[in-house]
Amino acid sequence: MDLRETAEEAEFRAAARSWLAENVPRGLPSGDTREGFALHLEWERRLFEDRWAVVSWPEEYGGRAASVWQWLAFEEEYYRAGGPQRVTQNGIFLLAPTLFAFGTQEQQDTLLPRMAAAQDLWCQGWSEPGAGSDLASLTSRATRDEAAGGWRLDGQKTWTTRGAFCTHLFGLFRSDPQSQRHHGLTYFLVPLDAEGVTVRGFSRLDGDEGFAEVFFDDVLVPDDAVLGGVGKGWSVAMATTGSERGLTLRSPGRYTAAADRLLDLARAHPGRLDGSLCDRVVQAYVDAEAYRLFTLRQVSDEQAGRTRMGESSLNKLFWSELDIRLHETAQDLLGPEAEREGPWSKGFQFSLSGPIYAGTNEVQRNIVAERLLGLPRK
Amino acid sequence: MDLRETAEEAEFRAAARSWLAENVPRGLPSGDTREGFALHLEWERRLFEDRWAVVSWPEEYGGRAASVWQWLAFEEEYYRAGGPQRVTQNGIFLLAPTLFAFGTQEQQDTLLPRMAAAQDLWCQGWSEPGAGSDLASLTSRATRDEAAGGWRLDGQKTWTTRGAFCTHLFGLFRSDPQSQRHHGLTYFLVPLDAEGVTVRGFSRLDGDEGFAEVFFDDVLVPDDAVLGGVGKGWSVAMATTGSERGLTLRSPGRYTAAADRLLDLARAHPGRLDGSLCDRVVQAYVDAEAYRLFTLRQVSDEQAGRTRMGESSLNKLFWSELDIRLHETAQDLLGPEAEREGPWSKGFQFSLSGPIYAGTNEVQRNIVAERLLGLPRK
Amino acid sequence: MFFGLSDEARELRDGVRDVLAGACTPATVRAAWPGGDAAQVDRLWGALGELGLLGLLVPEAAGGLDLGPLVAVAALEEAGYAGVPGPLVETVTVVAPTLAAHELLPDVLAGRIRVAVQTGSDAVPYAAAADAVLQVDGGVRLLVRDDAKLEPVATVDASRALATVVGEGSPLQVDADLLPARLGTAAFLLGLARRQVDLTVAYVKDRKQFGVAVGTFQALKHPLADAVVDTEFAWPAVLRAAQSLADGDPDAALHVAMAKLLASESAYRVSRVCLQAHGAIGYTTEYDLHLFGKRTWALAADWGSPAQLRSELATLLDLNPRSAT
Amino acid sequence: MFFGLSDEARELRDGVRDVLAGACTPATVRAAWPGGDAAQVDRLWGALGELGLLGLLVPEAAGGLDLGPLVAVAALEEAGYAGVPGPLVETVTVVAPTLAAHELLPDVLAGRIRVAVQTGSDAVPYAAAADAVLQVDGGVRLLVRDDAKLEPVATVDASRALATVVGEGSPLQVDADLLPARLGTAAFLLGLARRQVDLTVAYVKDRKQFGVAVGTFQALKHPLADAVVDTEFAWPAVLRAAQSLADGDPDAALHVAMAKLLASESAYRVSRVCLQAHGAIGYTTEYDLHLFGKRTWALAADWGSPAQLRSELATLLDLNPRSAT
Repeated sequence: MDLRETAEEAEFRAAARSWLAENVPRGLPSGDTREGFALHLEWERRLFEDRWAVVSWPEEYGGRAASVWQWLAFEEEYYRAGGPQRVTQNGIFLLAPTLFAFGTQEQQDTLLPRMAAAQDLWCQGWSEPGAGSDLASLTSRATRDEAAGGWRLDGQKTWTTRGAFCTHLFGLFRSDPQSQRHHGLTYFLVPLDAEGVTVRGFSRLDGDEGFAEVFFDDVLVPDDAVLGGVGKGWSVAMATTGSERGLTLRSPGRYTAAADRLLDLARAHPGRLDGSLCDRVVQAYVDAEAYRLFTLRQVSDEQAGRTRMGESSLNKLFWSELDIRLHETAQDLLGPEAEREGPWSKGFQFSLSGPIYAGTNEVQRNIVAERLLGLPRK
Repeated sequence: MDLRETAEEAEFRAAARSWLAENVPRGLPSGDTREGFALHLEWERRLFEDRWAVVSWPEEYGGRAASVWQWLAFEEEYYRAGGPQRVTQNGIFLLAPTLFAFGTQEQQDTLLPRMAAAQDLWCQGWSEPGAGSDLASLTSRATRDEAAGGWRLDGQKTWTTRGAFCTHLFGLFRSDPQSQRHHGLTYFLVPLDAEGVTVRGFSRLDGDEGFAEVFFDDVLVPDDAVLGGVGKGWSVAMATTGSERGLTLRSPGRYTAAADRLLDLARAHPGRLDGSLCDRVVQAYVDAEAYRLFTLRQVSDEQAGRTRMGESSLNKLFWSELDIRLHETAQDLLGPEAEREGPWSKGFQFSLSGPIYAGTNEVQRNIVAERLLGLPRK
Repeated sequence: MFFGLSDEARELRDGVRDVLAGACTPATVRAAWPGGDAAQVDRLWGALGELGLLGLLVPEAAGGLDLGPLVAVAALEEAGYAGVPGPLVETVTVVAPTLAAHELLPDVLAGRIRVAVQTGSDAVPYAAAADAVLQVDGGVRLLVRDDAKLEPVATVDASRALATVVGEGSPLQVDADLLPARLGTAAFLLGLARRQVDLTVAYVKDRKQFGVAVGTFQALKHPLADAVVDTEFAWPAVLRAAQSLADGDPDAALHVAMAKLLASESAYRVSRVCLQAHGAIGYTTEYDLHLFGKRTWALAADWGSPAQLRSELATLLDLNPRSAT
Repeated sequence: MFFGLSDEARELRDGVRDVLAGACTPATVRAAWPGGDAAQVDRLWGALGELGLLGLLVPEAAGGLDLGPLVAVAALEEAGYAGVPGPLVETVTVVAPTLAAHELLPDVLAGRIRVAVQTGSDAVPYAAAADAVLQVDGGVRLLVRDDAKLEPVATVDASRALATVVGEGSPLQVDADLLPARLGTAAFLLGLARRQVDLTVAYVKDRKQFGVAVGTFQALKHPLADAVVDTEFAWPAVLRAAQSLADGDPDAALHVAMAKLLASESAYRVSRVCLQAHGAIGYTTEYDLHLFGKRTWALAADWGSPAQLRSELATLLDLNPRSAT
């Protein structure tokens, strides 16, 4: 065990901290409104300009080739400095790992720099009206058009986060009309300005236009819109869902920063810390630390080649429930004031989506029981 | 709404209270050990002598023809006075309602007075090694013996509470060898001293010999050992399981008395009421009251002819979980002392069986979801 | 001994249910949100007035129905089920009884004007859309809109029409009892909870994943069973507290606090279960669930938050952790 | 940066695992219960001594292995998995280090004598079956059995051999650090939890009801998944606290308190889930589950109950509800 940062790591952290202290914007509106999104883009581009947008990527794509420890340190500093949730996260944290693993050199060279620079803005196209938890039942289809030298996409995606503000979508389409379940699917990269695409934004629980439905009507995309091979979509996508559930999307810095804010809130209202509220504040701090330590263990084990199928489901279960408990505690501390719009009530509402998105927690519990404990499926 | 007791009800309660104050034994050992059971029998017979053993039964069987309100009042006074759990409960509270509903006049006249007097001591024979939550899968069988004019019983029952100390068993046997699931079962009343019966007691979690396995090897019982008709066993038994889950077995007086003892414990240790413990003590009191009020509502609705299938599952879920929460709170108040043997640790261990016996809470939740909410079975 | 609603009370309750099913649809609830059709809310309040609902606790001599707290909680539970927008609980339990001798009473009972209630905090629910504010803090004062400085405050449930109120109304020579408001809120919460369960049951029977209705999965069945337990065990406590108010029971404050605690916590848990059982659809504002869930969160904390109630109950039950060393 | 056990520590841990699988079966745990074969427990302790386990935190010069807190928690987690009876955590973390210069040390390290630890309360776990009691309360004293008045106290887990101890031992001129005992108990608890999960998984795969293995039901699968989450997220906190002890980190007390809180609560929840998943069989003493469950309940409250730890953490985190008005 060695919890000390190397000189290089410490230097990296110090550089991040000082840059963030000077540059993190204050009081940005939600990035899930049209006006807010534009302001967030300015911030994302500011990050890119100074090479803080994608620290773990190679330098040629705008990164710093940071180690995972450095990335964790950056995330910790980012949230500690009050940095806002990244509106580019679905591209950078979910698509990019898949592109690095499955993309052609040309796809990588073309797409990654524009993604890092927040020029191309990617949204996710997994769910369909009839395929949510049961993702393998999706029916949006891709039909080969030999004449046009590409594929024609038809169907509908939904729950596409920030879809109304993005420029591109990645998602699964059924390329083999005879196929069932997770066979015969292909992973496509689609510009949302292509002919035949219609995007309709709609509101999340907190009132922001955070969701979109995306309709595909005979949308022609070229062959190089395919990521990872025709018919290979499921296994390519699973690499991404692992990132989504696990560490990549939800680094511990987010929760340790939130726990610190909760401690400050509690200290500011000592008269309300009677009864169980004090215990719950303590628990939020302990849980955030437990998540941080778990991820350090996890990264170390991964680096030592020790990985387990299904482990990212443990992350998902823990961070989603910790996030709710933490925000419920804040709301209960605020008492009748909790109903006012503000960072805590916004965070509370957002936390409630945690057990739903990125694979419902019910599905994650099945995965843990079946893969980590070996319980029978049926 | 009329929460006032009638003069008659108040008089009954006062009589019960004053008799109990004089007669309830102090410091009885557990009734689930052989020595303790004998002492409990003395107490049960003392109750019978003064006609407090079965207050709701007709006078000719040793009761007082008490109304359900009077019975609730008696139970409340019984537990408030510190009366011990009734070792005769499986006969009086589970078999007797079934006998009243399905028994012949002769069965009633023969069995009920001896049951009330704690002469015949009845235990329950539902579960089998392969049939617990899935009660309908039981395989113990009853074979008609025309020559002997009766039935021959073979098989094994288990988890028979206090079986090692009882004299009689009621239970289900498969009387139609071709039958499946809940068809072809018959409800039998069996003396445990019959030839071919072997009883082996074994220990519960708390170390008391509270359970027994009962083996049947060609046990001959006469025709009048059948309760409610050959092949009718399932529907007859369901009447009893409703009693077991619901109000009859677990009257609210038991929990309101326990909550009062918890309040006393908490008041005796004010220095430990920091953090969430005070809240949890309050919650135990509130929950016990909620259960009491629910049962008052339930009895009133039943008397008005408003009943719902599956409602007794609500009782079971609530009292079993309330009992655990209440005892966990007591244990946490006691801190390191909680591991000592005593009424609270005994009660805590017993409470843990609540979500298991009388139909696991998992089964109860299925029933509530399917019968009260109409959710599909499969 | 009889615990429950009389047949007459049940009939009245069923009548309220029938009227609200038509007069207060989800569209009506949405009309109370910013940008909504305010006239639709006015029509609803007119209908509530016609029904006599607003005068349930007002003496007949003053134009009310005087049907007592039991009928009031039964009716308010139905109002919660419908998600009636505006200060209904406050009007039934505080405003109308307190203004029983006031010249504004006929307008209040008819639903022509709406009066918010301020009990100490500057921020007053429903004040942004109210014609007057009844100030109950020590004495009782009535502040009409023209004399008040109102500043709307954005809230999660935007139909709450929260506003900070600055101004002091004219004193009234009456007392106001706030316990009935706390209890009425408990009843309203249980109606909201029942509505969410109903929406959810309908959804999970219909929604298919993995080739079957999602309502067949124990992962949804069991939390929904717990939601039933939650509401079923809170409701008798509300009834009991109503009877205690009717009887002037010296333990009425204890009974009301228990009822509100059970209702707040039950309804909150139910809102969580129902949101989760819906999956993503429940997380949109296009679907109706959020109308009832957000009201639940607000009311669970209003008129006594769980933390506040537990602290009061600890005192009433003679548990005083702070006095210890 | 590297978080976790070194390869060497893993090998040592695996060695402990292998030895305990043979030396400490459920029969051995039962042998520590009243009426059991005490010689079997003595043999186990001899094996622990031979393995070097008892001297993990004792300097090599004094005959120990001096492998540090990380190896110690890894080994104690395995000991928890096996349910080792007797004052093992106390011996490894307090007794042996404190007696490093004492004449009794060789007997302690060899497992020939067992020493209980008294920290204030009259009632001392394992004292009824111990050869001596180390009294740590202000100063440090060693009370040998012949000088002590012992009165056994019946406990839920009868292998705890609780006894009230009256008598004052001879003072020792050493300090004793109790934090490692708290942390060792946390590690032991997580081993107990892992054992209960393993027993339960085996059972629910095998046990059939309604025509299928009960482990196919979400009603069992999902709580068991939560049990995995519980243990997996507590263990890194134990490792971290061990490293803090090794480093003399000024926040070591905070880290140990967090680790013990997480372990106590996780292990307790796991014990509940596992008991429930077993149904009636888990509720008998013939089946082994209770051996591990009862130890869990006792240790969850020992060396800092959750209530005590939360209160300490609140102070360490500068949350002082009592100082408020």
